[in-house]
Amino acid sequence: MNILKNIESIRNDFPILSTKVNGNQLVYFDNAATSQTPNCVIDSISDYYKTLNSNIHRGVHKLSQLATEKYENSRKKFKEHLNANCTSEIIFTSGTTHSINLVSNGFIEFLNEGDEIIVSQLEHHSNIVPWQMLCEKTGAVMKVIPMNEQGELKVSEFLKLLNNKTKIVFINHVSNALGTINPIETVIEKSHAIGAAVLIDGAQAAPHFEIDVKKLNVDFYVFSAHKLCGPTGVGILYGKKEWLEKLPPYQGGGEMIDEVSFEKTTYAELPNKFEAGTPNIAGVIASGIGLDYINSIGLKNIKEYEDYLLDYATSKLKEIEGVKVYGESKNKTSVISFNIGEIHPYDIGSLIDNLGIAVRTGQHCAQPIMDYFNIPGTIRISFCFYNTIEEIDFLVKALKKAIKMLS
Amino acid sequence: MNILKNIESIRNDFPILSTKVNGNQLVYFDNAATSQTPNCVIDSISDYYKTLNSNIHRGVHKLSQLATEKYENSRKKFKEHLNANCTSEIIFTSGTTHSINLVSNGFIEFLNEGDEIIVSQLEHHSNIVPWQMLCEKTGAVMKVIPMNEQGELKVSEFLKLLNNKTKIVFINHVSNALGTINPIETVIEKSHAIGAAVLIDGAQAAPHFEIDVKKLNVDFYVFSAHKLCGPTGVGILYGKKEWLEKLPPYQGGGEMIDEVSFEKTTYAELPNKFEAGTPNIAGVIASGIGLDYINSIGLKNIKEYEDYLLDYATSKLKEIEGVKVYGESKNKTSVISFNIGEIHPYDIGSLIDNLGIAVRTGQHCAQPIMDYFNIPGTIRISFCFYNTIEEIDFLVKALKKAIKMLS
Amino acid sequence: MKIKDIQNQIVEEFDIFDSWMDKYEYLIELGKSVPIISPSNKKDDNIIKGCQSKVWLHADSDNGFVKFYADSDAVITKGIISLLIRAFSNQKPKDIIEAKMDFIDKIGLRQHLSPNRANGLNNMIKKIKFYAIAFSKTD
Amino acid sequence: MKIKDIQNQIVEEFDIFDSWMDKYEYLIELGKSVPIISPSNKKDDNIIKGCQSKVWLHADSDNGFVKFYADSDAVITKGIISLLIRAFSNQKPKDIIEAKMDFIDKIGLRQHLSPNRANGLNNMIKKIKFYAIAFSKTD
Ligand SMILES: Cc1ncc(COP(=O)(O)O)c(C=O)c1O
Ligand SMILES: Cc1ncc(COP(=O)(O)O)c(C=O)c1O
Repeated sequence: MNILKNIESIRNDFPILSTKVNGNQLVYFDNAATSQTPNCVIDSISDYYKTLNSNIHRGVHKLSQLATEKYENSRKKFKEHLNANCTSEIIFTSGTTHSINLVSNGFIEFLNEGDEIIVSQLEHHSNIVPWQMLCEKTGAVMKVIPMNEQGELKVSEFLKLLNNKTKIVFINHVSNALGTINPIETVIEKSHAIGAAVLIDGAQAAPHFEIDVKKLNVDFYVFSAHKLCGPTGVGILYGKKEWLEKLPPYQGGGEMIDEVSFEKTTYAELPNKFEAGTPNIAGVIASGIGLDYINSIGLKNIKEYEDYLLDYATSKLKEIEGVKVYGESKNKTSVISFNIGEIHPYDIGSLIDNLGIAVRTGQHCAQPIMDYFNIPGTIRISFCFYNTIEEIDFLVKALKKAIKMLS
Repeated sequence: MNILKNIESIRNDFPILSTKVNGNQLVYFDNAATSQTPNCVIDSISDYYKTLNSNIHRGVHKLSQLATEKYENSRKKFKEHLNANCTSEIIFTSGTTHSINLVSNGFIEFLNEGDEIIVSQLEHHSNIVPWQMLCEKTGAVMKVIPMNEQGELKVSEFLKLLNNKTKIVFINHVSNALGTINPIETVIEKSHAIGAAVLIDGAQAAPHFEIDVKKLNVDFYVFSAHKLCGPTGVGILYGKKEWLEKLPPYQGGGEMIDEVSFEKTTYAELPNKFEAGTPNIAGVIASGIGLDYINSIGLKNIKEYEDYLLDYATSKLKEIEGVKVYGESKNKTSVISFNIGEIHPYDIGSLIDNLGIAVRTGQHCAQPIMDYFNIPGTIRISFCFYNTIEEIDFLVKALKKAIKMLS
Repeated sequence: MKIKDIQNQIVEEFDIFDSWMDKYEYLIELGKSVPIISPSNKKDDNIIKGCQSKVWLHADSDNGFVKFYADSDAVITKGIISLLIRAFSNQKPKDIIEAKMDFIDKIGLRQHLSPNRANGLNNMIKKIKFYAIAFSKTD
Repeated sequence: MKIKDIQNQIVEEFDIFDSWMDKYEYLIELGKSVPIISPSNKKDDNIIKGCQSKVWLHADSDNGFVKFYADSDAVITKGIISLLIRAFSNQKPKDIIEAKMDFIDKIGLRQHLSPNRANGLNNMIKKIKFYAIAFSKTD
């Protein structure tokens, strides 16, 4: 689908985009935090509760059967989208954060004191803190791949960190704070060469381009539905079957067991082993609808259009005096982090918010990056395929107004 | 609100209740698995995505502010409903199962080899398996309170199990398989007397009567929104502040931290410490609306009406030849588990399903209870306040038809 | 008869009934003629997972033909397994392995079968194919 | 002047403006007159948590009256803290402790303040009250 030609009709699919703030049309540039939700996804949630709400997997009755089918059908959609080998490799969680914790918790069993794990300086807190907790529990040591001024990982430093004590490497595919696309192909290949597993945090990648887990040969790939036109409360964990089979269960409860007695409990097969309790059934089904929606537009088209917005916005912002953009890799997507002179990002954010522009200011859950640049935070704008050139022009005007008020 | 007088209008609030199955009106008797969802809850989810979808806590922009306010307002509602001391004592999780795992995982730090924990024979797997995993990790020993033929806990046996090695006792308030209301007041008092903590699994209690955590003086109380007219994917964990402060965080990620560096991370205050990552924002807000709905009917009225259904159904079922009811405590609520002669529950379930009656058959995630009675499972019917006497009469007719076909 | 022909025959038989009740009554009736598994083979190893009711399935080979024996504690399940046995017993391993399995859908019963059951059904079919594969190797 | 009167005065001043832009401009202007915290007191202990921008707040006691000093790296935050200081500085601990705090709402600014900020605002008010409580004990 040609996005530019169809932008009106695409925008009409998202009811929230017609919101007014202080008389201005809402401009939503906080897509890296969460994407907006198209009517088809909203409707699928209503339909679920109006026609088939029921607990899944456990019932002999029809509602339960229909709900189970739809739920499992959503798994199939993600399996196909990611090109996984089988549906057992797709685990539904409550979000990227949950997905990462599921894996990091499982690695307690595989790590000994002195083992090493590797993270990058570009990570979201969700891909740092669970591993710090893991290190505390196991005595493993965390090594950090540093970045350069452009906000790119220093691959040569990464290669130096790798050694036969390295057990797992976890980096994001795209940095949420800077938009850098990391060279995960190299990271995966080199890590595998010394026998380390790799987890890729794809929270900021999955909404913007195609992911082929088979081609990547990645061990774990995680992301959130709410950044992918889906609802809140759903995460996806892709794991290679061999890994998911080795990994101990994370939560105990209904559905994840085979037999329970007080003497001995045996666990269910994949994927149930990792889906204890009643899942977010409506949410998982709606996530599949969100994925369908994105695929109906096409990730190739999305990437192309968003790159166009990114280039345009970057050049327009740089025309404003005092603007400094953080993260200037040639390989980036959909995110611009910047500051203006000595003005605090919070001041800018507050003022342009009153003009109806939703941006994020602060550390973006990536404090190590802010520490690197020695700044309190940035203003971050992040795009989705429903954003427009006109919105960027309006942002530029609003920024100029804010700068005037603040100086 | 007088339910009997308003039953028509109450039923109209639940769109799914007008579903037809094979030409018959759906009769939904699987409420213990999940309750149906009123229009106000469904609408609140749509409204959320249409007017304020945004990531919470982190933004300076208006959508984020509004979403955060509504989210935190939901916390206030549950705080008031449960009569907790402060909103920090209410943690949102993804379900009862998640709530229990959060607590059991935290207890790893408090248990030493040889310490004892006490469970009852009446538990749902979700309140057994996480603690078995805990025992494996810590070397603690699990003791089981046995039950009698009526499906009641033997309190005298419980008192014998309690000793100064006991660290935590976890039982459900109401058994999902039998409907027994357990004497949790006694359990809490006696456990506290020897210094043990108590977790009550209220998944089957919260939908049916009022809970006052202050009066109960309980340490942890957990339940799921989806059984309380709310959406899937939301759980509530009440914890006494002292306990939640002592308990280590469960998941690492965004929002649950104060400061993050690779050297040292400090955790956020309650309740954020336990809510890592983007929560199920729409779900949490809708759960508050579901709670409002229930309170607009009134749990006193609900209890009274459901007791009336329970008594009527029990006596009607017992008139059918061969019916054996499991769980005959005087103190029970909303659930009837039974079998008919030697007929397999699955056969009955399949046949009456074709007549539009949704019941659950099997072990109800409570295998130890089935083992006690030495049966493969039961047929379970469970009520909500929208069920009617006419539905029970239809069930009785359907059962007679099924029995005829099967013999 | 060939597997395919038996399956068509079954589909035709069920076509006569137009209410689910009649279909179930017939299914229950058919369950009564399952070649019952011998007590010594009614062991845990032969239980099929994923069914709410217990299903035991055993097979042996008779002159290059596979013979199936089964039992279940639920009569509807017994009816379903009897259909499978009717279609696949006394057939050659190769034919079983290659057979299509969609006649259950055509009978219009799968829509009345829960996902638990459907899961169990898939596992029954899997087990039947496994037996056939095993015998195809020994023969 | 009494705290209540100062608060009313502030509310009246802001009432003159009817656009958010004018209000913010005035707020930014007011920020410039905050009694600046001395460098030695601009330490981590005096940082108020929960704000996106850094806010330092210090107080001392002068003949039974509490005096506040502050700073922030964001000018809007500085404007807000300047309002608080104007209302609560040079007052007796008891009066501060008992004072109502709703004038910020009345100015119509809270609706323009994010929950982070609102959180920060609550924490600023809390800290002001804590100082007052501390001095009420020593005096
Ligand atoms: C007593 C009891 N505990 C725990 C659970 C688990 O709840 P959930 O599946 O919502 O996590 C249930 C519901 O099935 C239950 O009935
Ligand atoms: C790169 C990255 N990782 C992890 C997360 C956490 O995702 P969630 O909050 O949905 O768990 C985010 C989103 O904020 C992110 O951008």
